Amino acid sequence: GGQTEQTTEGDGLKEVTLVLDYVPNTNHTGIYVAQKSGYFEQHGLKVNIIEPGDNDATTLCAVGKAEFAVTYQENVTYARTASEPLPIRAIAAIIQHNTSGFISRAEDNIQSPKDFEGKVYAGWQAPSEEAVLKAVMAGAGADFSKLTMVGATGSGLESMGDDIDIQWEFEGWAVINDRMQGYDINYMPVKDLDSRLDYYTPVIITNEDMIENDPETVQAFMDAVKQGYEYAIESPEAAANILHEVIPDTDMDFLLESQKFLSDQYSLDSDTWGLMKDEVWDGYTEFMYEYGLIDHTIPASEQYTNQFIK
Amino acid sequence: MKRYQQYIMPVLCLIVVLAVWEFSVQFFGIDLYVLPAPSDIVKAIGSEFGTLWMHSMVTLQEAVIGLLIATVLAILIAILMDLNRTFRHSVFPYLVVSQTVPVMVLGPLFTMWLGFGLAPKILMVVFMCFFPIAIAFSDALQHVNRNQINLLRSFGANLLQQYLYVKIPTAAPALFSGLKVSATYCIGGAIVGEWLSASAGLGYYMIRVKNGFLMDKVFACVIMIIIWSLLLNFAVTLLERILFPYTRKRKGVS
Amino acid sequence: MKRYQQYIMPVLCLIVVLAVWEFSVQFFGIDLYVLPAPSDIVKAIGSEFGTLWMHSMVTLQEAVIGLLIATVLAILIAILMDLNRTFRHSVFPYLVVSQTVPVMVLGPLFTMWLGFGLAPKILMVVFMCFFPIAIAFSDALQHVNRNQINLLRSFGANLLQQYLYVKIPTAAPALFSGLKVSATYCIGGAIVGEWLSASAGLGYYMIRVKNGFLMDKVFACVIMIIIWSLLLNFAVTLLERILFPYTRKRKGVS
Amino acid sequence: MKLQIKNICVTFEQKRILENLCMDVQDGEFVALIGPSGCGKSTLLNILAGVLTPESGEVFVDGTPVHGVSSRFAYMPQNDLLLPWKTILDNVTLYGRLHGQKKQAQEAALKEFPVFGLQGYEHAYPDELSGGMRQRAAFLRTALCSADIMLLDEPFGALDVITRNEMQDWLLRLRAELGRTTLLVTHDIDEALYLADRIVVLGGRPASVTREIDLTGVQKSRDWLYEQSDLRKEIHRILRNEIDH
Amino acid sequence: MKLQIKNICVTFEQKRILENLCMDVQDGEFVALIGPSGCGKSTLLNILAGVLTPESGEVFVDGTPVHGVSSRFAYMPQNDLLLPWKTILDNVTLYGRLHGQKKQAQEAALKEFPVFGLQGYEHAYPDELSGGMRQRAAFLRTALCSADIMLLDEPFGALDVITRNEMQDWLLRLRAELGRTTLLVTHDIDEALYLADRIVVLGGRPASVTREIDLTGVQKSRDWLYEQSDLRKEIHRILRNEIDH
Ligand SMILES: Nc1ncnc2c1ncn2[C@@H]1O[C@H](COP(=O)(O)OP(=O)(O)OP(=O)(O)O)[C@@H](O)[C@H]1O
Ligand SMILES: Nc1ncnc2c1ncn2[C@@H]1O[C@H](COP(=O)(O)OP(=O)(O)OP(=O)(O)O)[C@@H](O)[C@H]1O
Ligand SMILES: [Mg+2]
Ligand SMILES: [Mg+2]
Repeated sequence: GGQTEQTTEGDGLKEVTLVLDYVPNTNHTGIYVAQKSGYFEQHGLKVNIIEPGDNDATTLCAVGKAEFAVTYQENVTYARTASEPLPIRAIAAIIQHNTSGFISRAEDNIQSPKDFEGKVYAGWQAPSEEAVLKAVMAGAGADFSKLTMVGATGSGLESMGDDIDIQWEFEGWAVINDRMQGYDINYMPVKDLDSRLDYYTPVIITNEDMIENDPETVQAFMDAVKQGYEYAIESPEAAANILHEVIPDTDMDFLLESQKFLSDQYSLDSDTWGLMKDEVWDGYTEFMYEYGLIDHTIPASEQYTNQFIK
Repeated sequence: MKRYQQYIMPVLCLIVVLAVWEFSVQFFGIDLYVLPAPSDIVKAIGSEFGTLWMHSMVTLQEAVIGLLIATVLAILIAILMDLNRTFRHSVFPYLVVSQTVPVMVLGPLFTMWLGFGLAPKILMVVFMCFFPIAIAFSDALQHVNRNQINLLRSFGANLLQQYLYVKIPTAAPALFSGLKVSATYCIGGAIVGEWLSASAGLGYYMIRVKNGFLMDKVFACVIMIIIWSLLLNFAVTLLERILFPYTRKRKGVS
Repeated sequence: MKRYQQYIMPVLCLIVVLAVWEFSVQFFGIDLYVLPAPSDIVKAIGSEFGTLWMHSMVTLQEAVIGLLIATVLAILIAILMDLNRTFRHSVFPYLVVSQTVPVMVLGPLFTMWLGFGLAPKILMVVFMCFFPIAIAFSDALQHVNRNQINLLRSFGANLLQQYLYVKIPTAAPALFSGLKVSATYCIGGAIVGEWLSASAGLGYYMIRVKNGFLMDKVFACVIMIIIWSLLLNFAVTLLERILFPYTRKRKGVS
Repeated sequence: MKLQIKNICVTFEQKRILENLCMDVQDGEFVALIGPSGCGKSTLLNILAGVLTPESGEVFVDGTPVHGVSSRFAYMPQNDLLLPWKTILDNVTLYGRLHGQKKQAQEAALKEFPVFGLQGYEHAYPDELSGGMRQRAAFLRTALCSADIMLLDEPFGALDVITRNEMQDWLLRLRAELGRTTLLVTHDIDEALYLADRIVVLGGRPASVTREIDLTGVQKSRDWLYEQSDLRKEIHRILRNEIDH
Repeated sequence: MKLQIKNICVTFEQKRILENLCMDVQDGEFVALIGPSGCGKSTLLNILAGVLTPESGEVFVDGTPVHGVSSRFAYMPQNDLLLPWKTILDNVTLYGRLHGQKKQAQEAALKEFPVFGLQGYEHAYPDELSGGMRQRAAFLRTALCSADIMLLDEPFGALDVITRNEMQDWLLRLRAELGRTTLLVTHDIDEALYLADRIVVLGGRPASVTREIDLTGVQKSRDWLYEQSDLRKEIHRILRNEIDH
């Protein structure tokens, strides 16, 4: 896929497009801070943020319809190991750790994957999801075949109704929302169940063409985004306010709670925001290969680069 | 008196349904996240009207442009199919086939080809609205009275005149019923387009509020979609009455 | 000779389109994740046929059951609307309104009410297929020749006989064209249902392969969907010819 | 069956069509109804057949009032109105089939097919017949009703002269055989003269009975008909006056 | 215009309808065509009007062969075929409108409306008229064509006697005024006698011309017509023989 024609506007700003993975949420705070606080403009960029962009964001980035996209580590691995690999690279991890996990009603007393037996799990029905469940249940000595998997109809405990027992959610979003609604829930982070599952989610990607032919733009973009996230880490309240301008329909109190949680998580255990490690990529790639999700492994260097994190 | 009855019944029905709904939500304490009460929805429409209106305009623009393009295309293709059997045989099967392709597969392709602007949404509307119009119109053109055409031919009417005097008036009611179906679907088409990628529009807004667990606003969106769809349908009906007064007169008689 | 021409053209067109498509993909080196070449799709169908067949059976079951329920319901409601003006006025506006409600909003509600089995998918099919049949049939019932009904009444025909001898035969072609539209849509309805929640079926399989960037398999799914939709459409046409031989005879003449 | 029509009034869209129309038909009598186009002849037959309700006035059969559809009348509408999706045989046996006597109706019908010139068309569809053949089939359908009073709205209007004459002869015979009371609307003065015991002329706006010509007791034959130049002239004059009136 | 029809053959679905039909019509002549129902009269007129192509045979106007639609013929089909979505005025001026002379056509038409008994119905739709009125409107539409040869397929079939007589009188006058060559298909022997210079009887299966009756030079009038019992009888006989044949 070739690069889209770059329109350079009269004010000298370079126009680029970013496709989100999902509707704007606290995972994206730094990006919106950069947008609203003028960091992008300071770095000579005009960024069009496109949402909600399904997981086709990866393809759109690969073919050059968008210069940047937000997606998941797993998606990058799929894309890089496809029979015709997509020419993309991860260039930043938004959060250092996997902040997702399994939620269930407290009264069901589901404490470990062992208790998943005989329960109903609702998800988005990706093969990787099944693999993760298999792995964590096997790790706890449970029989995966005793779990019923169905498609989720929404997110959070409310959408689970009486039929569903377990769902996989982001701690910083649905879990906080549920708790604020006064639901009594059990939360079980996946990263505690298998160290390989502490992968990056979400990540920012760009295409190889940009890296080779226009690294200045990528650098400028990443500098602005990093600045945005650093701001969010330092002042969660102000950052949440900026995000609230973007999604005014979302309850401010909830947003604040969510932001406070994530601001602590963005660069936890890392020198600087965005940096990625080979072991995380290799670990999850290994995991995917082991469970037959991909038919060969590739080295981490084929999947990400830290070169734009300065 | 009769007119009065014609309007009183649907309204009565609506009131009963809404009352039962409201009562159930209140009585069984159904959560907002599961099903909002009608009163919640009305409140949401009231408080968010400005936002809803703004997004409506975006969606409406996509829908109307798409509908217009679809109509023009459908009329052209139907007439071409009527003029040329070979063309008909070559094109018709693929019209039918095109309708069986799931939108989910096409949407991303449209975005890939046309980017993130209005174009892919309009294309989606065209794709969804084209078929009912083309089928209804070309079908009606096939069933034009041969004798009437013969009469016109014997009067020396050229092809254009045969269309203007007989074929189009004969097929107009069918064209308009196809158009009414499409007018009902076109907002839906724009919404689907907006789900794929957008930065404004009712579909965009709906996903946002849905992810914010705001079901009252989701239903407020649905109400807006319904209202706009009905208004478009009504506009088509009005257009038909203006362009083809005969149909109205006839209906008035029977 | 004429028959021959009728089939040769669409096939020729198809061959040309496929050839251009294959050539473009090869020549411009379009990546698999953007658009697979026809040859890739054929290969995928070959290698995955067992899987596709298995998932097809699930989807087909949902679609056919849904279509049957929708047809029976639509016929009943259309006849009730024909019998009773008040009922018509109370129900008709809501039939139209129901079509404007985006499926995305309904899907989760269906699942919430009906669980994860076949039921919500069938309900989705019913919801999508009901309208074209009901509208076409009830519309045709409204336009039955009053004189023919008068003749039957003067012969002492009761209501049932008026339907059997005049109203249903008059409205049958419209019923079947509605049914053909629905037969084309019903697989799509089942697919949408499966996107919401499923553990088998073409819709379910399609999402999976799409997430793996396996566009050749996605298109293989699309081909299966098209084939099944056309087969269902064909089955309806066949049924019409068996039940209403008059229509065939007439078409043969003109 | 004696038929009495009393003070029938009909208005269509503020236009009075029939005004206080009164008329008696004796048991077994054959009455021909003549009148200018649009004067309301079909409307009157529709009222008798029960498919139209008059504004005021009543219809009596043998002294008892008749409302709505009644099995007393066998109605043949002006336009053939064969059901296009049924074969000719199914069309002509419609009455029998509606009353659960399909077999008998088919036998009776097949006997009449040659007389009506429909032989070989039993299983054809109406579309495949000429206009005249369709009209004959529609007449056969009416003739096969078991009703006492036949209402015929220009039954031979679309037939060619010869067939029409044949049909008239046939109807004359049938009349004698069945003795059914018949009300025939026609445009053809010869037809009225040849077939009717009495000719009723409708006229005026709104229409009512303006003249009756009694032909009871006349022994009808083609030769008698050829000699009735004077009667024909007279009826022409009546009708023509009607128009000037 | 002189019209020559040479060896026309037509077959419908393996059934030969017309066989080597030959016929000449002189310039300004008025020819009436009589024949049993279904013998192919409408088919012949369809061929002349150019909307049907014969299997073999040719049509000449003034010696030049005519193929397909030609402005030489003004055709009036058997069924009125008014366009239901146009007003009566728009329907009758169809020919003028098709040839870009709407204004003139409307003026010409409005002058004729009283003669045709259509006054007050200029802006009505065909649905709102009686069958007879529709037929008259269709005839007016044909009369307003500027073609040389008129092809009339039972133009008065649906009219009542008086109106039919009036129309026949009117047509006789119009004929004299315009001197247009006319081919009239009719079922009414009186009509043929009254209007035609020559009566052509079609017959046989497949049909061809079986008899011609020349009436040239006769000074036509109603009184003359009332006295033609013998001619009427003779034509009846010819037609009847035809059937037995
Ligand atoms: N349903 C209707 N609505 C309005 N007007 C009507 C309707 N039916 C008939 N008319 C009018 O009533 C009058 C009488 O119609 P009717 O058909 O009874 O005449 P008719 O004597 O049978 O004429 P014809 O000899 O041409 O058949 C006509 O002027 C006609 O326009
Ligand atoms: N399109 C057609 N296809 C098949 N058969 C036809 C077609 N048109 C006419 N016929 C047949 O051809 C024959 C002649 O038809 P035509 O309409 O010319 O008769 P006609 O002399 O005008 O009869 P009528 O006096 O009843 O109008 C009829 O037997 C008819 O069934
Ligand atoms: Mg009448
Ligand atoms: Mg004819």
